[in-house]
Amino acid sequence: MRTLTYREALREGLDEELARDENVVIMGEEVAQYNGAYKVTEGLWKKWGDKRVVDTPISEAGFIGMGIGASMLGVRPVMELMFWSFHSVAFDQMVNNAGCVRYMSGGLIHCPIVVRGPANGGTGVGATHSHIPEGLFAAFPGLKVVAPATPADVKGLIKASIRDNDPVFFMENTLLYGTTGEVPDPAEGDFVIPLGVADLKRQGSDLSLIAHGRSVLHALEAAETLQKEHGISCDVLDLRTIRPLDQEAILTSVRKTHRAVLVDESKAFGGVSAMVATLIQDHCFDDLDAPVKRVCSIDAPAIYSPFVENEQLPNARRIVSQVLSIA
Amino acid sequence: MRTLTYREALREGLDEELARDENVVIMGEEVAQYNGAYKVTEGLWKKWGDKRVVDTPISEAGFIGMGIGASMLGVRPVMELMFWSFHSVAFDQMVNNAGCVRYMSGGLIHCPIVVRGPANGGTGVGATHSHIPEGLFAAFPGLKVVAPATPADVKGLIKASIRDNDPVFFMENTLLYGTTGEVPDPAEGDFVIPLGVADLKRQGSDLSLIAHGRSVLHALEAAETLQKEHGISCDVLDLRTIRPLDQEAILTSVRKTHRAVLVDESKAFGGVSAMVATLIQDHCFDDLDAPVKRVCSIDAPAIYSPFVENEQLPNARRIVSQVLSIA
Amino acid sequence: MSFADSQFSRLDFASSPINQALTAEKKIEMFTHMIRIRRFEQAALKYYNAGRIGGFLHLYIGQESVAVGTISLCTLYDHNITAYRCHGHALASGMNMNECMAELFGKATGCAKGKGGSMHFFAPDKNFWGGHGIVAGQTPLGLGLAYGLKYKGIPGAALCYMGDGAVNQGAYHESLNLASLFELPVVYIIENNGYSMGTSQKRSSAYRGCLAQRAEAYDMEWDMIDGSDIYEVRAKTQIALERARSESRPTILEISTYRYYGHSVADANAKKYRSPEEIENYKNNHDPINTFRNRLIHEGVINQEQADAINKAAADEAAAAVVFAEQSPAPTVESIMDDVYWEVDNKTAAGATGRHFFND
Amino acid sequence: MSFADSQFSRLDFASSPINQALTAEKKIEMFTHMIRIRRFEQAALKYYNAGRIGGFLHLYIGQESVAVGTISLCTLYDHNITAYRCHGHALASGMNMNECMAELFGKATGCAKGKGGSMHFFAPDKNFWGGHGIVAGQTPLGLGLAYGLKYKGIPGAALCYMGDGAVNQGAYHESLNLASLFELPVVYIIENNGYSMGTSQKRSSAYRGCLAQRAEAYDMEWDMIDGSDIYEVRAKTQIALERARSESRPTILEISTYRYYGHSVADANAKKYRSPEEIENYKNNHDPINTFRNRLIHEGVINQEQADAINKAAADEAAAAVVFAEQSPAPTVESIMDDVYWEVDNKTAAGATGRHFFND
Ligand SMILES: Cc1ncc(C[n+]2csc(CCOP(=O)(O)OP(=O)(O)O)c2C)c(N)n1
Ligand SMILES: Cc1ncc(C[n+]2csc(CCOP(=O)(O)OP(=O)(O)O)c2C)c(N)n1
Ligand SMILES: [Mg+2]
Ligand SMILES: [Mg+2]
Repeated sequence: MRTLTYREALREGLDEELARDENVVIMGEEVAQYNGAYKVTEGLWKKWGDKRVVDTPISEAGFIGMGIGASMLGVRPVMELMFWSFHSVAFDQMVNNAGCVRYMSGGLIHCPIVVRGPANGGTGVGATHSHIPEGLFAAFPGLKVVAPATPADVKGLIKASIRDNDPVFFMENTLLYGTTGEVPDPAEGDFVIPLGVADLKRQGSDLSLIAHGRSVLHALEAAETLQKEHGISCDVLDLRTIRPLDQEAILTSVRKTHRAVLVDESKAFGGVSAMVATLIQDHCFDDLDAPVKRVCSIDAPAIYSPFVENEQLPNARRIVSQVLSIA
Repeated sequence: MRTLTYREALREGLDEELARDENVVIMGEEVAQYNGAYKVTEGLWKKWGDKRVVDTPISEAGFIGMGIGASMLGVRPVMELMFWSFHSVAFDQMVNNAGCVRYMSGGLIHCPIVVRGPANGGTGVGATHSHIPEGLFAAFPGLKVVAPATPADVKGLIKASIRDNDPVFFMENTLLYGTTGEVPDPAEGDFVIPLGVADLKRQGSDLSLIAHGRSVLHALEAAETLQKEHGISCDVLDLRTIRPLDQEAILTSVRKTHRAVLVDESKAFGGVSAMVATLIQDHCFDDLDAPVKRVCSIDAPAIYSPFVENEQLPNARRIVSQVLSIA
Repeated sequence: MSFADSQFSRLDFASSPINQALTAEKKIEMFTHMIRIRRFEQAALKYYNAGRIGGFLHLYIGQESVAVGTISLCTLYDHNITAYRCHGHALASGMNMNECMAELFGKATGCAKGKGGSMHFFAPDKNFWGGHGIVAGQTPLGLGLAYGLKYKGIPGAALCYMGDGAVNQGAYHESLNLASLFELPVVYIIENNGYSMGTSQKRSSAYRGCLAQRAEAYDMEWDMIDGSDIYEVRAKTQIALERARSESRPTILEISTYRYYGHSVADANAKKYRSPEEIENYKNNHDPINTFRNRLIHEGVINQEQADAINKAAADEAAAAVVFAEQSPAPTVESIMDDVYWEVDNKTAAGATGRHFFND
Repeated sequence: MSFADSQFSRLDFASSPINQALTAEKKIEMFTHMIRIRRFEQAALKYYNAGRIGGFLHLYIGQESVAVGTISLCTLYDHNITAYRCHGHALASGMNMNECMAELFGKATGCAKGKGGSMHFFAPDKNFWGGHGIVAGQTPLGLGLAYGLKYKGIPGAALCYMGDGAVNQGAYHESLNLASLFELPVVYIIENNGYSMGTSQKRSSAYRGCLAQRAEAYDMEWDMIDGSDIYEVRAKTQIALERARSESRPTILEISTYRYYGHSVADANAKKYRSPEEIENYKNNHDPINTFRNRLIHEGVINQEQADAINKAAADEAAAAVVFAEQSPAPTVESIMDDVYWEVDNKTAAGATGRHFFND
């Protein structure tokens, strides 16, 4: 199979959807002529032109709201937030208009819109630029949240997200754009991964490591160390989609291993992992041999200093020590 | 002791703080000449005048940001959001400027600001006006979140919040404004309730009902029914403050009763109760005789119809049946 | 806003081509729409006061010429969207009273199945996109409708209504820049009734000539309209619509108007921040329905008897809508979770994959 | 923005009273500040490219006259705040290079203890309130500083800087209306360097004359300034400051300027969206430091030798700051949780009550 970077796989997915459906339009700051602040959309403006790939001013509430309005008429906008952190200035449009209009209209209106961009810490850009909003948005019924960890997943999931008829908030990671992995060749057929299906990225028997986004990579690294140095065998379950959530996969893994450590780049209060822990203790009460533990970002706004930034985030070392506390 | 409504007690707290500190200024839409959309600030403009009680245009990002800026210079603004739901248009100012500026400045700046207003469903105003954002904001280190349930608590806590040197997001409830309760007489001294202290509003032995805001009233009602009709004796713990959280009080109660049902008007994904459940299963793993259960709002945007709106929200009936499922 | 001191030059807009082109039938239809809005709301008011309607009720009474005059210009290709004071636009767009009244009563037969309530009427099939509760939150959506039209090559325009208090929201400003920059066929209509809740225009906005003039900041066209004259509303709005449709360029229109009731029916101060004289003056001298009726009688399009019959028919229709609403079933508790996700409602594979809802 | 075609009338602003009043010492101080900014950033650039500085580095080089010219007018009572391109304002406000360089290096001795980084310098003791990363997010804060001054009866003004791309954010618009409506002593300064990242002014904003002219929408004063002439910057800013201080009224100033480097050092396209001629033209003909140096030599305030000495001293100071930064300790992991809550840091009863932090 071919090896692509996460960025290339994502771009390929966008490109294929631009080709498939003339209603798909990519919009955002610097996505067209500049080729994207993180080069995700590189070449797409040149290939598809002004109508399909559109630069916007720095007006996130305005242009995301505009995309929502256009989606009500059947346009399928794929909006880039240069950083997901900038959701803060478009929050009303995202939760009230995208999230509630189908409901408030009794099902008369729908919003097939995708909002995508990087949502992560770890790049030295400080508190305002390092928000991790998976849990924030998954809290709103009406919205869907996706957070792919690998090149194949990002391609398969962006395609499913664009075809989905509900608003999908798609959260990438700057630090994953350059990572590589195998991605099926388009010649072998349309490669789409349904939302709501987790992926068991490593099989084990002693403990379940449950993560999403870049934390999956940390979990895999920790699992390797745990196997080698401590003889602890871990499932690594990649949630991939936060809402809809593959609850069955979570419970199946925990019922097998009886122990779970959740890895979540978010802060501990209100993160995805608090929800997953709550579900596990409820549905696996008799299966658990130890409390569900979590590895989240240290509970402060994101620090800038390159000397400690990675310590604030989950990393393999912190995961290993948390696992050892219950295994 | 005197009996006051929640609204009166809150107003008395505001009035006393206006008198105590000349830097306290009340701002918001219709708070002055109109006396407040929900009459919380009634009479304060007349008493304190244009400088201390200020009407603003419908520009939440602008005026809340302005309040944050003024607070950096030592003004102590108490900002009213006519509905807490309108945080959506001021989200960036609230989480990034109020929530992060102390951190990003290495502690050089602080923001002694209070943002207050009603945050609740149940008044027939539909999805966009019925957000319950305690969990949303408690997720941000740097912010504090308070949600008082009784007249005495709302007075004591608003006074502590105004004196606090950190940003405090104070969430009231339209449906509580008219409720009554005993409130100490000002003649008996300054009545301040510290943030971070939960209140055991009813003593029991079989199960812990843990709630905040109006859900406390539902929990008390359910506890009464459970005692009378099922012989089940419940602690009712009112969290009062979400962040800082009185974790000790939660764990003490659960260690006594071995069972917990959390009542939370929020949706189940990401609510305060997911965090509390996670803490309980972690810290009381060996004490629990059953999984921690929750009663939240039914997972959809807030419905308008008066015929079913109350069924979407937690209520005593739903609490009782959830308790019976584990007791 | 004192209409007595109005600086509008009193042109007779009846003579403008778009009004000249009106058939008697169409004129009567417009008149009927205005009366239907008023009677509908008077019935709603009665049942709101009787506790049969929940939440807020923001009455449009006094402003009827705005929705009716502007929407009367719309073709199949034109779309409109407004804020929470939406009953007028809903009826003017062709919605029937039954679905609207049932929505107020919170019934399953309501236009939004009882999920939206007074602030959230919708009829996309009639090109009416709501009904939005967050002040100015609809302004980027209106822009998006215009974007969609242009994208799809549909020769229509989007009308986006808002109040005078909404002009100070950031989303509106962002929308204006985008509208002008992208050359989108949108017409923003500020229904200036002088107040945002209890705050007069002067206490909420800083501006030079008027609120619409802020358009110049974005190199955009604008105009002011006396809303009490439906002919003026039509004549000037038509210019903006043509600019949108044929040049794909936006406009801001500011239409002066007045609401007779409080901000919402729950507005306890409705008679405090406005003088009784001000209210009476508008009612007596500038009521858009009276003005148009007199005009039509003067034109010989209808006589008093016919006007009374239209009035009576509208009142009967409203009364029947109340009966319909009362007799309709309430939504079930189970239906609370319908209409959240398209994929779930339509029972697609996507809708059946993964957990969508989180209830214990 | 072509300065060759500039329509500015070439008045000599040296003769305006505020510049006439300048002592030679103060002129040299201004010149020194400009050079210090440039040398500081050139050193930072070198170490950024060497991988010693994280995140973004948005260089102010080319724009020095704006921060220095405007802040040179400030008294103890005046405050300023800006966006992420903040090094110039920081140094012009009197911060020293050591604390700034150490911040870039992420060291505990940095002005924000290594917590803020390049975009988030702060020195409230020098009336400098940062350093803010969200485009236009600082504009309501600047308004708040003005509000605070007026509330406390302090006879100062707030200067709030922003880029040309920031004018299309909603928060800015809301701030302008509030500034004018509440009559607040704030001066908004648009540092118009022609581009927001790779987007030219024309591709991001719709406007009539210029961006500052949008002030008229709020009945506010405005002016345009050629930023390459620090005398012009001072003369025109002084008028706005006086308006703020003595009349408590706001102004928007638009100062045309240019950045020599990319949007940030990471901007791979810096030479694609702007022609080399455009960049060279500014450097050669409009460089604010060269312009002012020539002027001062012409005025006889300094000679070339002195200018060189100032330059050398600034370069030495920057080099020393690098050494200071390199030798400073990094923050500890434990310190990550400091500076979150005032009450916790100050060990008050409130800070010790309840759980403030959630780490497993
Ligand atoms: C963002 C936001 N802030 C505040 C409100 C509360 N609110 C609803 S209507 C209104 C007044 C709006 O006045 P205007 O725009 O003039 O419209 P009118 O009611 O006169 O039609 C206010 C403050 C809201 N719904 N949304
Ligand atoms: C709300 C928000 N959107 C986008 C960004 C990303 N961003 C940072 S700077 C910038 C360009 C700003 O240009 P301008 O205002 O002209 O300032 P300049 O960089 O030229 O000084 C963008 C798009 C951001 N930081 N905040
Ligand atoms: Mg109004
Ligand atoms: Mg710029």
